[in-house]
Amino acid sequence: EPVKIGMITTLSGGGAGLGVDTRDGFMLAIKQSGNKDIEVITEDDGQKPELAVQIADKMIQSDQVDILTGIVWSNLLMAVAPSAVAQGKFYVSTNAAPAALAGANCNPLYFNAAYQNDNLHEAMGEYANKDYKKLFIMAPNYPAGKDSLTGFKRYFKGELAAEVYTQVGQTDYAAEIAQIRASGADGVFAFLPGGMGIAFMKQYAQSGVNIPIMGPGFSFSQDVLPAIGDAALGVKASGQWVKDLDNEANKKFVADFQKEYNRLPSLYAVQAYDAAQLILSAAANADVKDTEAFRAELLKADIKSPRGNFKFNTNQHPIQDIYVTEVTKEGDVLTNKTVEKIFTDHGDAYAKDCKM
Amino acid sequence: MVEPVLQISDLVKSFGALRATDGVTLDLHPGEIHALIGPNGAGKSTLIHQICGTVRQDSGTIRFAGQDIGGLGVAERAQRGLGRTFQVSSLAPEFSALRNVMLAVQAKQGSSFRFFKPAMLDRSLTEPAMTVLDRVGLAERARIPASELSHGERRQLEIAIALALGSRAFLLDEPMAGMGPEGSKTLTRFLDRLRQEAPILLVEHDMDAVFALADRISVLVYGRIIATGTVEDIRRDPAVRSAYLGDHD
Amino acid sequence: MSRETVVNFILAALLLAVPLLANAVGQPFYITLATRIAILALAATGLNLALGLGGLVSFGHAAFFGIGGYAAGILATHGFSGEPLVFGLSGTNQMLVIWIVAAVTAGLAGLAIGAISLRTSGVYFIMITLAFAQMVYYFAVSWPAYGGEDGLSILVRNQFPGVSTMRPLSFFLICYVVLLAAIGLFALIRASRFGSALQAARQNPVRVATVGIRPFRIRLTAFAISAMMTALAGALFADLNRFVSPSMLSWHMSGELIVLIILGGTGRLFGPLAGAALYVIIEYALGGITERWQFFLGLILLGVVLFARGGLLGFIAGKARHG
Amino acid sequence: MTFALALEQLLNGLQLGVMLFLMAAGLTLIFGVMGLINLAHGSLYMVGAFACATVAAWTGSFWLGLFASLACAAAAGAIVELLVIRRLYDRDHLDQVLATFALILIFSEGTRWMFGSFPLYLDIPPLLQGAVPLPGGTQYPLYRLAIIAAGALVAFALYLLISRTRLGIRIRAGESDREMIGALGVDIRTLYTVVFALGAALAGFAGAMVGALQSVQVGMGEPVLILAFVVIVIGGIGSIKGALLGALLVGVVDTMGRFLLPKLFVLFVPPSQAGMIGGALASMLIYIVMALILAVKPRGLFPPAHA
Amino acid sequence: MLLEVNDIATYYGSSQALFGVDLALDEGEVLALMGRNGMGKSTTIRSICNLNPPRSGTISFAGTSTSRQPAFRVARRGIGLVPEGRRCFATLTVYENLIAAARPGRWTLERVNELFPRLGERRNQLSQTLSGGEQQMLAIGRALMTNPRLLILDEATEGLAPVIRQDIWRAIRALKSDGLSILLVDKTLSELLPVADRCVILENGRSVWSGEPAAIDDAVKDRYLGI
Ligand SMILES: Nc1ncnc2c1ncn2[C@@H]1O[C@H](COP(=O)(O)OP(=O)(O)OP(=O)(O)O)[C@@H](O)[C@H]1O
Ligand SMILES: Nc1ncnc2c1ncn2[C@@H]1O[C@H](COP(=O)(O)OP(=O)(O)OP(=O)(O)O)[C@@H](O)[C@H]1O
Ligand SMILES: [Mg+2]
Ligand SMILES: [Mg+2]
Repeated sequence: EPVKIGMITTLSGGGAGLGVDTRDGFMLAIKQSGNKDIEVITEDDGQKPELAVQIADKMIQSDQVDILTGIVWSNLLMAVAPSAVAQGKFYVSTNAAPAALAGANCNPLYFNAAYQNDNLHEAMGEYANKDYKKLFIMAPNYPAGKDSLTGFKRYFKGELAAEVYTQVGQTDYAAEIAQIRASGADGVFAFLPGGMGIAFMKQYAQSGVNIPIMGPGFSFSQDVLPAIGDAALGVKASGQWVKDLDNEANKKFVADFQKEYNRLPSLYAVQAYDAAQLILSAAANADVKDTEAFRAELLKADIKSPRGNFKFNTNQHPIQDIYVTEVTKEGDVLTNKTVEKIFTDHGDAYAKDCKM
Repeated sequence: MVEPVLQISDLVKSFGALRATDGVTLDLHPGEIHALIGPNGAGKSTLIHQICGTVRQDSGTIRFAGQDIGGLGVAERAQRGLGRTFQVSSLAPEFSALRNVMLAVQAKQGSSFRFFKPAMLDRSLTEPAMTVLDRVGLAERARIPASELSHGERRQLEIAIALALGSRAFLLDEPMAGMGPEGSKTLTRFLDRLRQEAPILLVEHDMDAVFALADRISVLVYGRIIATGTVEDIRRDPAVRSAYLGDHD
Repeated sequence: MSRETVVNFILAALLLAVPLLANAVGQPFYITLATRIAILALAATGLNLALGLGGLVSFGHAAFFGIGGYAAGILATHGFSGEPLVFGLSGTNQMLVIWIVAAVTAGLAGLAIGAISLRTSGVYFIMITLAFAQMVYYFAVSWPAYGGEDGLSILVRNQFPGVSTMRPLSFFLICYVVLLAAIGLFALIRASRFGSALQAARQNPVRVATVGIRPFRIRLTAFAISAMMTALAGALFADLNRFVSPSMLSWHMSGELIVLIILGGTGRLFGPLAGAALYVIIEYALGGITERWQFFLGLILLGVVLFARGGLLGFIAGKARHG
Repeated sequence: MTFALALEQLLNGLQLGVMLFLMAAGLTLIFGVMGLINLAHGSLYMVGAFACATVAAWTGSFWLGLFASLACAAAAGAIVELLVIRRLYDRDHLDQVLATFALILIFSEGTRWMFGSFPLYLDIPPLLQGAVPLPGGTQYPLYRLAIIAAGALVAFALYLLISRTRLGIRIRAGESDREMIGALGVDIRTLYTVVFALGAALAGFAGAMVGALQSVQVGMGEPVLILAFVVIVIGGIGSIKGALLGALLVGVVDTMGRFLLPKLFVLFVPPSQAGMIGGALASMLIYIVMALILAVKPRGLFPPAHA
Repeated sequence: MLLEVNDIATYYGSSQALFGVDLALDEGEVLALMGRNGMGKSTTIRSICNLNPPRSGTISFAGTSTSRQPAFRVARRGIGLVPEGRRCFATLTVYENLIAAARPGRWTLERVNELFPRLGERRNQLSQTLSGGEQQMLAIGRALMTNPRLLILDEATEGLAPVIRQDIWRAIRALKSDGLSILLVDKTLSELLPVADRCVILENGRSVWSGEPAAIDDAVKDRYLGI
């Protein structure tokens, strides 16, 4: 029985880079498997929730897909996933992981192959305990931003110099940088994904302020590093995957990805790659129409993840190791290298509320 | 003597250093045509603007039908019966002549907040409007959009609108402008009859029309009235001749 | 019958026929697509009242669309959870109640926003309406109680007496009837005395004032009615997607509504429907063919502006006529 | 809060204002003077930034990139004017909205087609790197000072062009009655192409200058577009002075709001909440200010003399 | 011939306004275009300036055809238009209005100010705040500043005080004796006929009569002009 997968991801607009990596990572796994019974339909959501819903409706009602995947953003995921699982379809998330779906509202058909939103922030909080006494923390003023700082504070024990919420999509950070300068903090934790992070880092580098910066991995992942340039050097970040992780699966993945697409993979690519691997492994042993059996196979997480150890928690979110990394240069190319492992087999704070 | 319909006293309006209206006192009696003439830029249109409320006076009073209207808005003054035409035609260009007039009719009836009955099928609107259009000689052009009317026809339409408002006084700013000789003649005859309905304050540069129509003439120069009188008085007034009439006879 | 009437009739019939057909052959997605068209057309019809008739180019109608959506989302959430809303009032899953709440809320918001915005005109009006919508947008984005940027899911579609709203066709029919009712109302208003005053106020406000009608009141009323219609569409949209989020409030949404109207034909009775149909179909068809669909969508829109004056209906049915 | 910090924030506000003006300058020209609503202004801004980033990457010189941004944006502007905008002058504003909206889509997707989906690298030229000390002991990025200078220069040049040259007079005449200025023998078509290209070049210039401080990516023009409209509307459309002052006002209000509002709310609620509420209010602030200003002065702060 | 109009037909959209207008004007001549309201005088003028290009028929100015030429080219060859309704550039000052389209020649700012001293006084005022008559002066001044070979005046004395009107007629006569060619539309026959060398009368978009002013007798007036 063939498996039909609908991939809804962002291929146009400002966030297209993430969608492209998601798609490419996912398709790499599918291609490598050589499995002819898997069919993937990909469509662009333009980063608009309404459009994502429309495409999801089409994929479910018209194309009759069995599994949906690929959404990058929490707000799009919230628009699509609850109603998809309500209609009996699997949703395997490749990135977005809002707290809302990890706790009481978890669902047997909803799997997250990436992480839970708070994870990387928690890791940075834990890491910061070592070297920092007083931190300036900031994030955009939207749920993911709030989750981020909440996650960070859950583990960080030191003092907060300030907790600042910036505007979503903000492009100028002079005011925040001035506050950092005046705050007396010995470190800065900033969650500023995509273009916001690029702008902040470039401006920070010019400001003459020398307080060290840290952040969650996706603020400094491979898709944005080239655009930030040398301003990113030395920044500490967290990630459940790093390019230089020492395991077979990872070496093969990085090499294959580079060969196939001629660029370095990012976090998003790995997450999507694993999502595809999970689906492939389940499809090999169960019929996707047999929901219970397929779910059981997915839960086994019988894959060789480039991340190393990977298993599912009770809320079907990953339990995995989390690392702290540093931005460095390999020749001309900026990339992250591992500094240390900060969490081993780390789950999330919401699993206890999930009753399945 | 009967009480004037419109009475303006000591009106003043300045634009920066320029005193466009400089203490004007003027009235309009029932049944009369009071012509207001004066050189270009003397402040005639500005005066009309103040009377109908599009320009607010600096000081002075405007009484209409026994009440002070100096503080009211444009629409309220119109509702009380001040009808005007513009020096440059001002119409709803996409609407037909008929619908332009119907708008005035509905305004007069005070019933613009009716949402359901189609206006074009409403005889209480179309009939009075057609009557008025007929009176100004535009009945045949009733269905033509205002934007496609010729200049002269638009002037006629403006008058039709003022008529349809059933105004208690008309303020006409150069109604003859752009009318051909024939049109001027027709309009002169028409205004002659109109004065029975409501008095007219007529701003006009067409002296043939003014002399033919006016019961009284006031001459405005640099914002001040320099003379008021009958046609004969004004024609002979040397100050008026030099400031305005030139060698016109 | 004029050519436009024929075209209108065909449009209305097609919009009904496609879902019926899709239902018969078991392709429910096309029903969803048609429902989407109907709802967007409804929202745009609301805006068309202000924009097409009154010349009030509101770049902030997403605010009303979103208010409608959030009214549905919030009431439904509370109705579902049983938690009381404000002042001990409870939520509800009844569409009819939700519609009323949505329309009244948006009407009040419309009055407030309109009262301030209508002091301005032209581009200033465009921008001040945008400003209000942006305020609502940022409020919603950073307001944690109802999901903020992540939005709010409606777990089960709200109910309508005697109809199973979960069936796509039934829900479509509800939207269809509401749309036709709104278009009917639009037609009535356009032809009415109020409509005359409104349209005249667009063409020449000074003239309207000098016949004794205050343009402000006329416009404010139109603006509020328009907000109510658009909010109704927002409530339906929330039910269609079973989801609301601040993106319903974003300026892109306002812009899209304007685009729908111009695309179909500004001020035309069926302009919004024609525009919504064209837009959604192009978006859907192109999106399935190429990742670069926005590029081609741009080209098509450009083609329409340049070569089909007066929008799609202007192109097919000729110049609009005013009595 | 120290005095130095407050001063620095004020300076930041002014600087943001000038930056906003730089982004709005081309729009003021096209919109205020030609009466054309150009939603694609942000796209031209993006074209400038991409051109600069690409050429800077090829040649290693930001300055060549800057020149390229002017040239490319002007060329793009001229082409757009000739092919599209030209047919829209005597149309309704709404047609212009739709057409330029379509142009946004075309430009954005076209750019992605050519450059891919990932942000490009564009850095500040070495000459302008780093920070300089300011009186009061703080430091200020040199590049931001350069932006202030560029903005002031553009404002001054535009002011001269519009109000003092015959070209400016003709452009404004065309705005008030296009047919008539043509009937008097002025080739207003070509003139408008030139003006549009000039406006586009200014947008491209801003894109390159500001792009070096931000992220050069598809879609970067959209927030700019909205902000630029806000700025010129607050200032009064068609007035260069208004646009500049409007931009400064927006810059200061926005910066001070982001800085002070959370501090204000700390007095009432816990810091984390204060950050959120203050942040939320700060993001609404410029719109609130704009609505207030327009409610009181419906034609902006400095409306050009015409009614 | 400076200007020759042959059998032109002109439309507004789909509605036809001119159905065959012929006229000709020699260098230095003054031609009066007459007719009742709505008969096509202004439309003829718009056609000559190529603002509404005729769909058929020919127009040649200074020896070359004007067809397919943009309006500004036609104007530059030497037509100065004072349009119906003045159409001053509302947002420009008087001075800016005058120099906006000025071309070098005998008419300069000084001469225009001499002709209309009021314009000099109002030099820096926005033209939209001028009185009606002042705007009319400005429109004439503006056309003269382009130093035309042919001046077209469409109801140029409309709305002017009698004294000023007399000034303008005096100016027109002066321009005529200067050798300027003029095409005139005006309703004041008593002034118009004495300056005109020839007259063309339009009716319902057709030229129906042409000849010397002296030949306009009461019958012609009654038949075509309604007087
Ligand atoms: N808004 C304004 N600002 C400055 N000056 C103005 C304004 N409105 C009118 N004026 C000036 O006031 C004077 C009177 O103008 P008004 O239009 O009332 O003249 P008028 O008597 O109607 O002249 P005409 O017979 O030529 O129409 C003119 O000199 C005009 O330039
Ligand atoms: N913009 C327009 N659209 C459609 N029809 C028009 C337009 N302008 C004028 N017409 C029509 O063309 C015909 C000729 O008009 P034109 O303005 O040339 O007359 P005219 O002789 O100048 O009249 P007047 O003495 O009133 O100025 C009229 O029937 C008029 O209705
Ligand atoms: Mg006047
Ligand atoms: Mg005419």
